[in-house]
Amino acid sequence: MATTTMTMAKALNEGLRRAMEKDPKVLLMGEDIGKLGGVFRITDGLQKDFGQDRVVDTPLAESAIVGTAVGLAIRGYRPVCEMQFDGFVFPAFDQIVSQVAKLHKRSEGIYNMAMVIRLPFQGGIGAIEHHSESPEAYFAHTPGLRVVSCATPNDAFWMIQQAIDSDDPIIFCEPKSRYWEKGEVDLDGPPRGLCEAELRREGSDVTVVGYGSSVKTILRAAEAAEAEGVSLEVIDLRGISPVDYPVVVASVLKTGRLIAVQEAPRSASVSSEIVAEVTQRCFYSMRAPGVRVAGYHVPYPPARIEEDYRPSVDRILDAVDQVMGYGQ
Amino acid sequence: MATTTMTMAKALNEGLRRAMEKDPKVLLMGEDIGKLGGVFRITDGLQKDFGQDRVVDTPLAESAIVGTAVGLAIRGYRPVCEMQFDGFVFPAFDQIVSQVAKLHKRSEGIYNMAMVIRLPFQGGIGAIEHHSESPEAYFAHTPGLRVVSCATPNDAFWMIQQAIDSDDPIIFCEPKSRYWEKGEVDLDGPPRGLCEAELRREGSDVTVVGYGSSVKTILRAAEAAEAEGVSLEVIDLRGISPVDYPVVVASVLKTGRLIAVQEAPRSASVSSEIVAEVTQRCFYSMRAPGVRVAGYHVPYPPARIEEDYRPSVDRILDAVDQVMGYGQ
Amino acid sequence: MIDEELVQLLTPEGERVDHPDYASTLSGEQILSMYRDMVIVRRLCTESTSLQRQGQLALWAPIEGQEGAQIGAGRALAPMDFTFPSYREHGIAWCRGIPPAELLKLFRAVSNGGWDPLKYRHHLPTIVLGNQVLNAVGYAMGIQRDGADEAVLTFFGDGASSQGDVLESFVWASSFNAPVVFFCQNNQFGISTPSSTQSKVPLFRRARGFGFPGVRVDGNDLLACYEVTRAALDNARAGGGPTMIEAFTYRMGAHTTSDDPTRYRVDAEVEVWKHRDPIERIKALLVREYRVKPSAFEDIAAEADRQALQLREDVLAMGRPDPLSMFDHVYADDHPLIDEGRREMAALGLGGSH
Amino acid sequence: MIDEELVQLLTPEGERVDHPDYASTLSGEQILSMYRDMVIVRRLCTESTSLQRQGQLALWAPIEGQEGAQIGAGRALAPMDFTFPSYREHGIAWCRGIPPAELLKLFRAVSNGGWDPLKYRHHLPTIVLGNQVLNAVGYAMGIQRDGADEAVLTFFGDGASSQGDVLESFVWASSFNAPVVFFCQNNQFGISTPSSTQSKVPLFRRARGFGFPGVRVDGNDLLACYEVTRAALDNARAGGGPTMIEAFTYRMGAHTTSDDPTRYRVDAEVEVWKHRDPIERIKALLVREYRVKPSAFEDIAAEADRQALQLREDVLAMGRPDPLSMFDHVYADDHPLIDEGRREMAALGLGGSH
Ligand SMILES: Cc1ncc(C[n+]2csc(CCOP(=O)(O)OP(=O)(O)O)c2C)c(N)n1
Ligand SMILES: Cc1ncc(C[n+]2csc(CCOP(=O)(O)OP(=O)(O)O)c2C)c(N)n1
Ligand SMILES: [Mg+2]
Ligand SMILES: [Mg+2]
Repeated sequence: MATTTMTMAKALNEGLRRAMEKDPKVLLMGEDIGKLGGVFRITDGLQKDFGQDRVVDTPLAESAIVGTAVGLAIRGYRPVCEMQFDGFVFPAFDQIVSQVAKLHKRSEGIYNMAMVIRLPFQGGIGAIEHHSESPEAYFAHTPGLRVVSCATPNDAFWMIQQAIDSDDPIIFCEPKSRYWEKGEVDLDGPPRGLCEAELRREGSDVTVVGYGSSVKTILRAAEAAEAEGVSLEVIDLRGISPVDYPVVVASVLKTGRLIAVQEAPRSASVSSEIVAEVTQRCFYSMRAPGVRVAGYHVPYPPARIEEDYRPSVDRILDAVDQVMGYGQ
Repeated sequence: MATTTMTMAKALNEGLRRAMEKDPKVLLMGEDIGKLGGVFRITDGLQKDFGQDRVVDTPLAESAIVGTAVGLAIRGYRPVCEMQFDGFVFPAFDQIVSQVAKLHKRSEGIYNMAMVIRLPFQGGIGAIEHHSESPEAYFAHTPGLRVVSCATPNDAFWMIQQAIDSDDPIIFCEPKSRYWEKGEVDLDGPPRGLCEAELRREGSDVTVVGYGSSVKTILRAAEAAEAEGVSLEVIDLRGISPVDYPVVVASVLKTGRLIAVQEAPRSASVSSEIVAEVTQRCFYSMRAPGVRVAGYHVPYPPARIEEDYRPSVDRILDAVDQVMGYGQ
Repeated sequence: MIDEELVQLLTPEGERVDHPDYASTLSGEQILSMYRDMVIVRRLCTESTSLQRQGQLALWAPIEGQEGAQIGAGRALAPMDFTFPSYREHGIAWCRGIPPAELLKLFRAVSNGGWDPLKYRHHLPTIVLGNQVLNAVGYAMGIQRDGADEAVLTFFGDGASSQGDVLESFVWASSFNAPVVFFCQNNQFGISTPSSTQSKVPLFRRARGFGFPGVRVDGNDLLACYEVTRAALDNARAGGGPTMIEAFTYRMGAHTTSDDPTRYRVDAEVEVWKHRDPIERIKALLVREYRVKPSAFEDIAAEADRQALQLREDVLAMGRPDPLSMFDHVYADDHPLIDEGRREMAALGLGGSH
Repeated sequence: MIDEELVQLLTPEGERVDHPDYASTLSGEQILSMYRDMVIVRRLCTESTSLQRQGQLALWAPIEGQEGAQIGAGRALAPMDFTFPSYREHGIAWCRGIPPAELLKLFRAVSNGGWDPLKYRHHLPTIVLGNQVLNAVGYAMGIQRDGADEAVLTFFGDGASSQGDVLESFVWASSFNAPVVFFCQNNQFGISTPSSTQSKVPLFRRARGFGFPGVRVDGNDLLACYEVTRAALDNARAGGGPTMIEAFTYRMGAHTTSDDPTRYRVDAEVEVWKHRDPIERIKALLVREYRVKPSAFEDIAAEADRQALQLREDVLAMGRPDPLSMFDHVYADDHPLIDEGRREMAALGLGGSH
């Protein structure tokens, strides 16, 4: 088994490279992804190796990036669009919701909208406004799309390739605060299925689910909880839409308690969905109502206080106390 | 008490007229709202009476309608933007999420984004694609916005005035399939608070909540259920974000059962939110998990089969059976 | 209608005029065949309107008055070119060989699409104004990458010309020198909104500011529309980049069958435009220059009636889709919410055999 | 740099040139005062860069090279005019009287805004490219409705010029004849992307296709920027409608402190532009034509240093905001989720007195 250590940024870069080598129809589009290699350097060196026609530095407009990607997909290409930051996906929202999500259906299966929209998401990098958003719920609410997120370099490497391989359009959420963290990457695979959840830590008292950058925070919370004698089972969802409910449900049936963590605001969100659905499936097994640890109902705050907005180990532990002490 | 019978369309028209008479800063903007009176005639006659500067026929671009409304709001106007149909709000999504929802905060309270975005929403009128969407969850997930919906002519008349009066930006969802249904309008008021839920029918077995066109469907289901000996308590939410939880929770504490109805797809939606939150607040009182009756996870289907997509009396009754029979 | 900037090869009276940049290359036979197309699509249009009035269609968007623009442009296409329509390009669909009944699936509300877009090389209707124009440019970028000898022709209206998506398309097309032709039918209205609200200057001038040529053509002049489009497509295929064509025409009918144009325009204006009817002027040319006999016109009219009858039959035969079909093709791969929805609906006894 | 279309009143060497449409109206005193502005904003910019390097700012977006465009445009404003910046208009903020420290609140990441936009008549920074341009047009429509003798000046870059919002703004401004001036600083890059990717032809030409004038001005020529902007604002206030100004300039520094321009441009190019420095050429003019003494320049430099010092002090004094403040001003009226969030956070012991 060939494993190697690399950052998530590098793993994405390698994954993109592999996908491009494998399939000449794969092409990358976005702002500053060529010479600059993207503001996060995820596409570093790829234009040099694959040329300007396959690593396309576009003019500056997200609706056009996605809108032209749709046309390329119709033509049989597999475009991978980079949104420079989460907060800049909204100009493309119309194309995503009205075309990307609906054209496979509208064409009665004739068109494959085989397309990936890469979204560096979540906060924690001390950036200014619009650079730390978590817009995944908007996409999870939209039929026709799949939404996934990687939490480790290994997943980044494999999931980006699987997303490109998929004939469905994928919103690929990359936890930008983890780009520079290193991890083992198994270059041989085979990888886990693209939307399958993964148990990151076994436990018996509380199931805690999350995705993206939250996974590491949850694992830290699990360590702290263990010290206090509470055993958390930690699930990295990987698939945000659809959620891999069999895995989550099996865990909650065991633990009887659920905490869903996300950075996005709580209202009408992915964590709302998970709590509602899991409660329905595990009603009699639940010893406490599912709790959501989420961003507050405010615009993402200035970075100096972002750590008070983001789900922290403390807030997760508070939620653990809440579900463990429920009804007492 | 001066009451009179009128359609919801007329009630909205009268409400807009009153708001414009009361405050010269109120102005209407949209496509075809002048001479034509809007494709639903909601603004019929208003341009004739208030002039082209206050009832503005705009060029055709939703981002610009909302984007210029932001500027007008900064200048102290109170713009009321008409989106011609729900499916055409997405080009304006960026302005709504990035500016409308955030400028009061960004300006630390200096700017009031006193603005209403009118959205004829939900299906049921036999229209072609993009004319029957229910995008309320996208807005309910967005801090900085309020989302409301009227279900009766009386609410239409008052809520549109209250929305215009509000210093917060309001997404005003109008159930277009109910535009031509008549109801009593109390012209004197005082009206109920803009975001307050209203008990439309008292019951003891199951709480069913909904908004917009679903309210009438739920009331029909309640009649049918009564015939079968099940008593539904029907709550018209009116406020979609924030939800008036005290009213909903009080009801569920009484009935022990919750059904949330919406036309929008279920995943990461308003009904997910309601089920998650109410479960948390009423956990020990709930005899069955909350159930969501919603649109399926598919693009809104061709109109010939739309009634099989929309929550119907049958589907609500099925959900009633489900919660009533739970655990048996 | 003297307008120096307007390309015209045939006057409203059916008399030929010269133009320094464009000459008519069409034979009498070709013109007759295009006349036939125009007559048929108009006849299909009136049939569709009456089908709608009879409750057989949910909606109809008529094209009366725009047949010259559409058949002119549509016949200028090479077979391998790809077209991206909005929702009113019934004449283009006809030229692409799409069976009229397939076009009506959308309007009968039994499908959100209706035909095989790859087979006919005609994209599906796009209702969200302007979206398709970006999609078209993307497709053209694919052509470039394939090194194919093809071009894209995409359509939008004077109203849609204000949408950011259309304007971004101009940026993209110019930046990538994409083989795309933007065909704007300025029928002078976006529902009730006059085109003067969208632009104070002729729309075709926009193109130049984005770095590619714009041409204004008499949209009721079949010959001019044909030549201008053909030249632009040839140029695109030859690597010359995009062109914008503004076909200056007039929507004779209502916006759709839901519309009431008396609220926003006067009959007198419509009357004026009746004298510029694209079909009549070609007929005048055919009679005068090519001595086409009345019987030939009668034959065409009779064929148009037959087509209309066929359309009616086909439409009436279209059943209600199986409700379960709403779950098909939402995703290419398996999806749990789709399976669940199918199960739920089947449990309600809705889908399947009825 | 001979370009017929480029308005220039002063060569890079500081020599006056005539222009048929624009004459310099500025006195020596005014020019000196604007020179002072340029020197100060540059000094504040280098101070901000070093504050960022020292970890005191989260980010900084330098303006070196663009002082001529910004002080020229900024000083052309009448007090009641309103400005809508993007995120790099530090020179405009200076002209509007905004205390430099307030400008840096955004970059210190203690606020998403930073100043009272109604007091200074300068809108808050807009990060989502192009959004502010539509907002500006809307504000201008408000001016029209108020019958006020005011105009709006709004800013965007060559990169942002490709955004649908900017292009729709052109449609709107023309359609409503709004009193707005579009000031595009073409600093030749959108991060790494050369402006040639955004447009093959000079950007100012776009305006004409939308029905209003576009002017290209030497953005490193303070005098020209001032006159062109003043004329456009006067015209807007007089009911003449919108103008687009393309200030052709160059971003001497990095896009932001996070950027590495060596990846996408060569030093030689930067060197060329150093010779066109907007500050140096005004200095040359002041020396030659107005005999301004070295001591005057020294005084200005000293004042700039004092300002920089003050800025540094002010920035260092900026504490971490109370986390609870994130709940303020999200809504104008009460909101249960806000109350709940406040309670939750307070329970965590986070907000309040620290
Ligand atoms: C984004 C969007 N906004 C609004 C509409 C509603 N609408 C449908 S057609 C139309 C007018 C379009 O006018 P134009 O582009 O001139 O095309 P025409 O109907 O004249 O062919 C409008 C406003 C829409 N379909 N899409
Ligand atoms: C909608 C949007 N997309 C992407 C970005 C990321 N971004 C920030 S600045 C920038 C380049 C802008 O270039 P230009 O408009 O020329 O302004 P300049 O930085 O040169 O002043 C980009 C791509 C953004 N802020 N907003
Ligand atoms: Mg039109
Ligand atoms: Mg720039």
